[in-house]
Amino acid sequence: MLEASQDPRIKLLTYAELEEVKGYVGNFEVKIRKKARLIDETRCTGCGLCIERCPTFTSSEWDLGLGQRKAVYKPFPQAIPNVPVIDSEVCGHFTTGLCSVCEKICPVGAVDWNQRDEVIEERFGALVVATGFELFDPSLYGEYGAGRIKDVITGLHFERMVNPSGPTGGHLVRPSDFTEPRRVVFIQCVGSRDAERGVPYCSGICCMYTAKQVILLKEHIPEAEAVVFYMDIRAPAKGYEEFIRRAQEEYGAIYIRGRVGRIYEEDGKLIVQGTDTLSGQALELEADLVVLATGVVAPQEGDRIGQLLALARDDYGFFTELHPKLAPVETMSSGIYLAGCCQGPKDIPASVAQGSAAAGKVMALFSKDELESDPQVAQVKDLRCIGCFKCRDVCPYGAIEEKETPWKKMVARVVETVCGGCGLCTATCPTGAIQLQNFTDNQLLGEVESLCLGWRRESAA
Amino acid sequence: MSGMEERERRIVGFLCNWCSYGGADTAGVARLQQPTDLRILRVPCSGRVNPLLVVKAFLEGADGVLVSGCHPGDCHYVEGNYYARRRLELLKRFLPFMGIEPGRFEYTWVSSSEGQRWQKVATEFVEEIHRLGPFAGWEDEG
Amino acid sequence: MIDKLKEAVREHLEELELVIGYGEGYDPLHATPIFVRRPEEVDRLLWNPLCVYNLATYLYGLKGKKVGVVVKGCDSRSVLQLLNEGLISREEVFLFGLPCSGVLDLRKLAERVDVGRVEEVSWQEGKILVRTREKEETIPLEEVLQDRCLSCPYPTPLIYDVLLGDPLPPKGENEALLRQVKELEELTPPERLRYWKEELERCIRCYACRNACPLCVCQDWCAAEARDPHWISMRDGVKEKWMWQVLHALHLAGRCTGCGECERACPMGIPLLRIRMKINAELRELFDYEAGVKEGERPPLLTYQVSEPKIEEPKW
Amino acid sequence: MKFLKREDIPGLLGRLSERFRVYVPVKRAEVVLWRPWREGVQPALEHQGTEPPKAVLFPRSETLLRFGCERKEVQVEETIEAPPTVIFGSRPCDARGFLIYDRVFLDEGNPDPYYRARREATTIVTVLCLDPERTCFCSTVGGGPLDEEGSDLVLLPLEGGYLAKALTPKGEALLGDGAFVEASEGQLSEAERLRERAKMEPLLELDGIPERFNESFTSDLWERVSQKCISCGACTFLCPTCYCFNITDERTPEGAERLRNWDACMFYHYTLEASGHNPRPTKAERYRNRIGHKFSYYPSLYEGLFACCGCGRCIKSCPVSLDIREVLRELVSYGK
Repeated sequence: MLEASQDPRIKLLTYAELEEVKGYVGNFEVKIRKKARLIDETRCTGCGLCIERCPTFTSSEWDLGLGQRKAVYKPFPQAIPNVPVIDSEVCGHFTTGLCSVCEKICPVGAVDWNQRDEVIEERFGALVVATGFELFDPSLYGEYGAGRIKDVITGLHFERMVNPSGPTGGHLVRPSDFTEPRRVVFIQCVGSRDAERGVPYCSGICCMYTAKQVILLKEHIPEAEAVVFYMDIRAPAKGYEEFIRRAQEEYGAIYIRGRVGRIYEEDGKLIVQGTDTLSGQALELEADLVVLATGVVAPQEGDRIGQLLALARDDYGFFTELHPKLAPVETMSSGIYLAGCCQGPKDIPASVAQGSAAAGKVMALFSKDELESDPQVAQVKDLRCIGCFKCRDVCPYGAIEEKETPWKKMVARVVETVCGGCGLCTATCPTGAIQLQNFTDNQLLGEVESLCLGWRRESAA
Repeated sequence: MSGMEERERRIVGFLCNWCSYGGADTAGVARLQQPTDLRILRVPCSGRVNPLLVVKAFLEGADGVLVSGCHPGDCHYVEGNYYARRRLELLKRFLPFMGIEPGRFEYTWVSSSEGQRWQKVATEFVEEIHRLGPFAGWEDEG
Repeated sequence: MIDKLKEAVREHLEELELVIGYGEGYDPLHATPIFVRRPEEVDRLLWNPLCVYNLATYLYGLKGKKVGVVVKGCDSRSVLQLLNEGLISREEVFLFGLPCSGVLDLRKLAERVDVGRVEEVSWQEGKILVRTREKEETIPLEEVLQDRCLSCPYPTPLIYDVLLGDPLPPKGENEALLRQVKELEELTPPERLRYWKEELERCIRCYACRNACPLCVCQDWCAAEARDPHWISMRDGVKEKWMWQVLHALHLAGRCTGCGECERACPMGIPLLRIRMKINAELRELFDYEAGVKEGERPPLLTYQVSEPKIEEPKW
Repeated sequence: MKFLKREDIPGLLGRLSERFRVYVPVKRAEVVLWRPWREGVQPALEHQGTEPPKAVLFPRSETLLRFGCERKEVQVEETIEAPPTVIFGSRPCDARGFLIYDRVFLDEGNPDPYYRARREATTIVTVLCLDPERTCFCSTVGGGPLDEEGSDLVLLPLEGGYLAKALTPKGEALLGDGAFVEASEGQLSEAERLRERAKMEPLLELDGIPERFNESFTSDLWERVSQKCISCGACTFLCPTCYCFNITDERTPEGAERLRNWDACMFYHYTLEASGHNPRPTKAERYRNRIGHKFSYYPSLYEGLFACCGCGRCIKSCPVSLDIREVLRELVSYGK
């Protein structure tokens, strides 16, 4: 991130949102909403005095509620750019109107109470969508007690705690009493592979991150015991199987194939009830901490992004690639590419690979002065076109533009590089002015006619 | 196959390139037996099938017409078959009013992996057309 | 109402390039569209049950000009539909709305009097008086109004700039129009084909049905007359005529407001409105849709829903 | 003079059908059409046909030739078909329509073999008009309700039947049928009385109309009179004198055929050129052409004869009630 922010040819806009996208490959016109930070980026030196002095605390989103942050804050220490943001929902200046501590303390006068969102317009040749993922909400599994029982946490909570800059300073503790856990139960497939209550697919990353957390646990608290409930171990990539074996054999994690049916609190302990499906035995374990490996789900925001960019989404909300095998990075919209989990669950190496591929696709696109496109695109006969624009109403690609003819008539024009070649326009056009090349009306009529005339000739003979 | 010993019927099938054409291919590769009455015309998408193409086939002497595309939601072109579904449904309800018996025109969805399903669709549709007999509506027309 | 209309036209004529209304036709039984440009022409305007024409038909051809047009309830639906499809713009039309209690079906009248030799027509409350050389007939209007008027759901224009007269309530149930479709639905499909072949055989392919239609905006570029695409051959067979009517019907699906101009315009008296009625009924059932009644509504075949509650899954 | 009793007509038509294709006006729904006579069909002789009988001699679509390719040889098949035909029950205006056709299709320099063959094989039996409709204006354009020109046999309606008069040998030949009996003195004098009553004065004087047309050519008159026209082909297709056609090829199971079809100058496509240019792009130019052809171009080619028979079908059948008589009125007073 730091490296990217320092590249003169990269403009990094954080705390910003896509507002509107028009145009097509090579010519996207994009409106971006830069949200108001209430701090003037051009002045702020990132000294952090304001954060230090701010008297207002609130729960930290970054730490998933395990810790607190100030009303003026940076989401995490390495955040780029190194400029804090004022949370006007909690900031005393807005809630009571009395506090102006940060404004007074700021040595460069960067606090700007009147700053407003700014909409900027930029032109781009290509777009890469990398909007990431969200984690499954484990409270939907009421029997696990997530959100209700303090010591039932998710893998991400675990990550925050073992992080040296995290809310516990890198110490793994039970959130209920801040004591070190002795026995930690990990439950995999929370939300994943459950068509009824979660999602039917395998999130693909939970086996590996659970194994990693098992190892982290043993390294932080060597005497702790790790018990993992799993459905199947899915570790197909390079070195993955060996990693799991290490967690089991070197670090002594106990892997139990089976599901947990219920977790409840008793005498400051957690009681985990489950089944070992290999032995067929019911189990009841005492635990100090339970870590849920929640699955990957598509971000809520995807709906809006999908509409803005005319991207298709699958049943689960992930963006659909152009072709599952042959074009896994491209989308239906020419010039728009996908990277990472917005396209489907994947781990870091796969995300990096897809990101690199998307970048490569963009480079390849930009390396040519002219675009090659499939000849199966629609074309408009200006004379026949009556300018009703029903083609534009139905085009899934937004490939139809208005054009004025030399005889001053508004007619449809197909942006060939954007046209996907489906022919919906041809089936819609009342006059037959717009014709999908290679599947024109007359070509199809010719096929029908030849077939039928042949039949009639045969039966006449 | 019962009732299909008589001479072949004239049946036109408009199949989308990405799903149903592939499905018919899959059926062929798997050597699933299919009636030979149905002649396939490949189109990019069921959304490309102007309902008038179906009408034209009847006009030129077809006994039955079938349109098959990707399952709704699986359209290669995202939404083509959604439009097709509306248009073809209307056509299906309208043709009998103009004098084409119900059953002579059908539309359905077959994915490229559904070879067996294609076999079932093709077989049952052809059987239905055999049951209806040749379309004699234009015989006095030449 | 005619005085109010004249007054309103006089008032707005200056801001308009022309006003399309009804005037006297070639005989006492015919009105005709007139184009008013100058104040002294305003007095030629006429309003009575002979004003059968849907003047919205002219609007698309006059795009770019600011045009006033006299509309009945049914005609206003055509205007609304043209607006909904973006084919005309609201700023360019000025609508003189007339609540209407029905217009004549001259073919029904022809069964009662010799319409070719009518000398005088006059009106009484709910009745028409027709005098020919031989006789005089008084006929209750109900008996000679168009079927669609007998059950008119929108006697008052749905969209207008000025409304000239008090709004009228929708007409109640009347079987006449529904019967047109039902009659055919009771036949078997081969019988229906025979019916259409018999009716369409006399079609002369003059395309009056198309050109009188306010929504048939393709006009000179209609696919029916094109070689590319070549949908219909130039042969005189009844199947070409049948194909044309199917093409016409499908191009109007979701756009037709049922104004009946196609049928009225047909010089051969081919019952075309029942085709429109059938498609409109199916669209109402499938998509709960009626053309030209809701502002901003998109024709159902130009949109879709991911799940279509009314469309059954295919049987295989 | 002979008399034909109304009740003897079916018998006559039956006998004629053995030798001829017999076309009669038939009422179907509320329109009157020209259809081949069949046993049981009641000819609607009391009505002017909704359509004229022109399709009998000049079909809406006719195959000029069929062609195909066999073993690299192009095969061409001629298709002239002209069986002996009787048109039974046309009106004087309808018969006059064929006279207008004759000058074009039987033109010595360039006769049309298809039309000529049919014309020669056809006998026209006309019913004279005693009670013209409000749209009739035959007497204005050179004809009249009792006009006998162009017919082979004319029938004058009388009580109980028709007084028949042959005008040509073809008509004479029909009179040989037993259905025609000698007319009585009373019938002859009644006929004279009716003839007197049926005379029809011209609506307006059309003298000088070709010149007025030329003067008005670039005026706004044409845009004005054609405003309400919706550019359909009802007027031309139902006109007994309109003969424009188009020729196209269509595929057949065996190969292809060349068709001649009615065309209408009111259609945009009629004059559309391959380049996309159209010399008559709007209905004003097209309507001007329709009037110009009938009242200026045609008369200048053929003895001052108007290519209009005043049947009034274009008025009656016009979807927007456009009245050609109004246009003629405007035109004769143009510039005055």
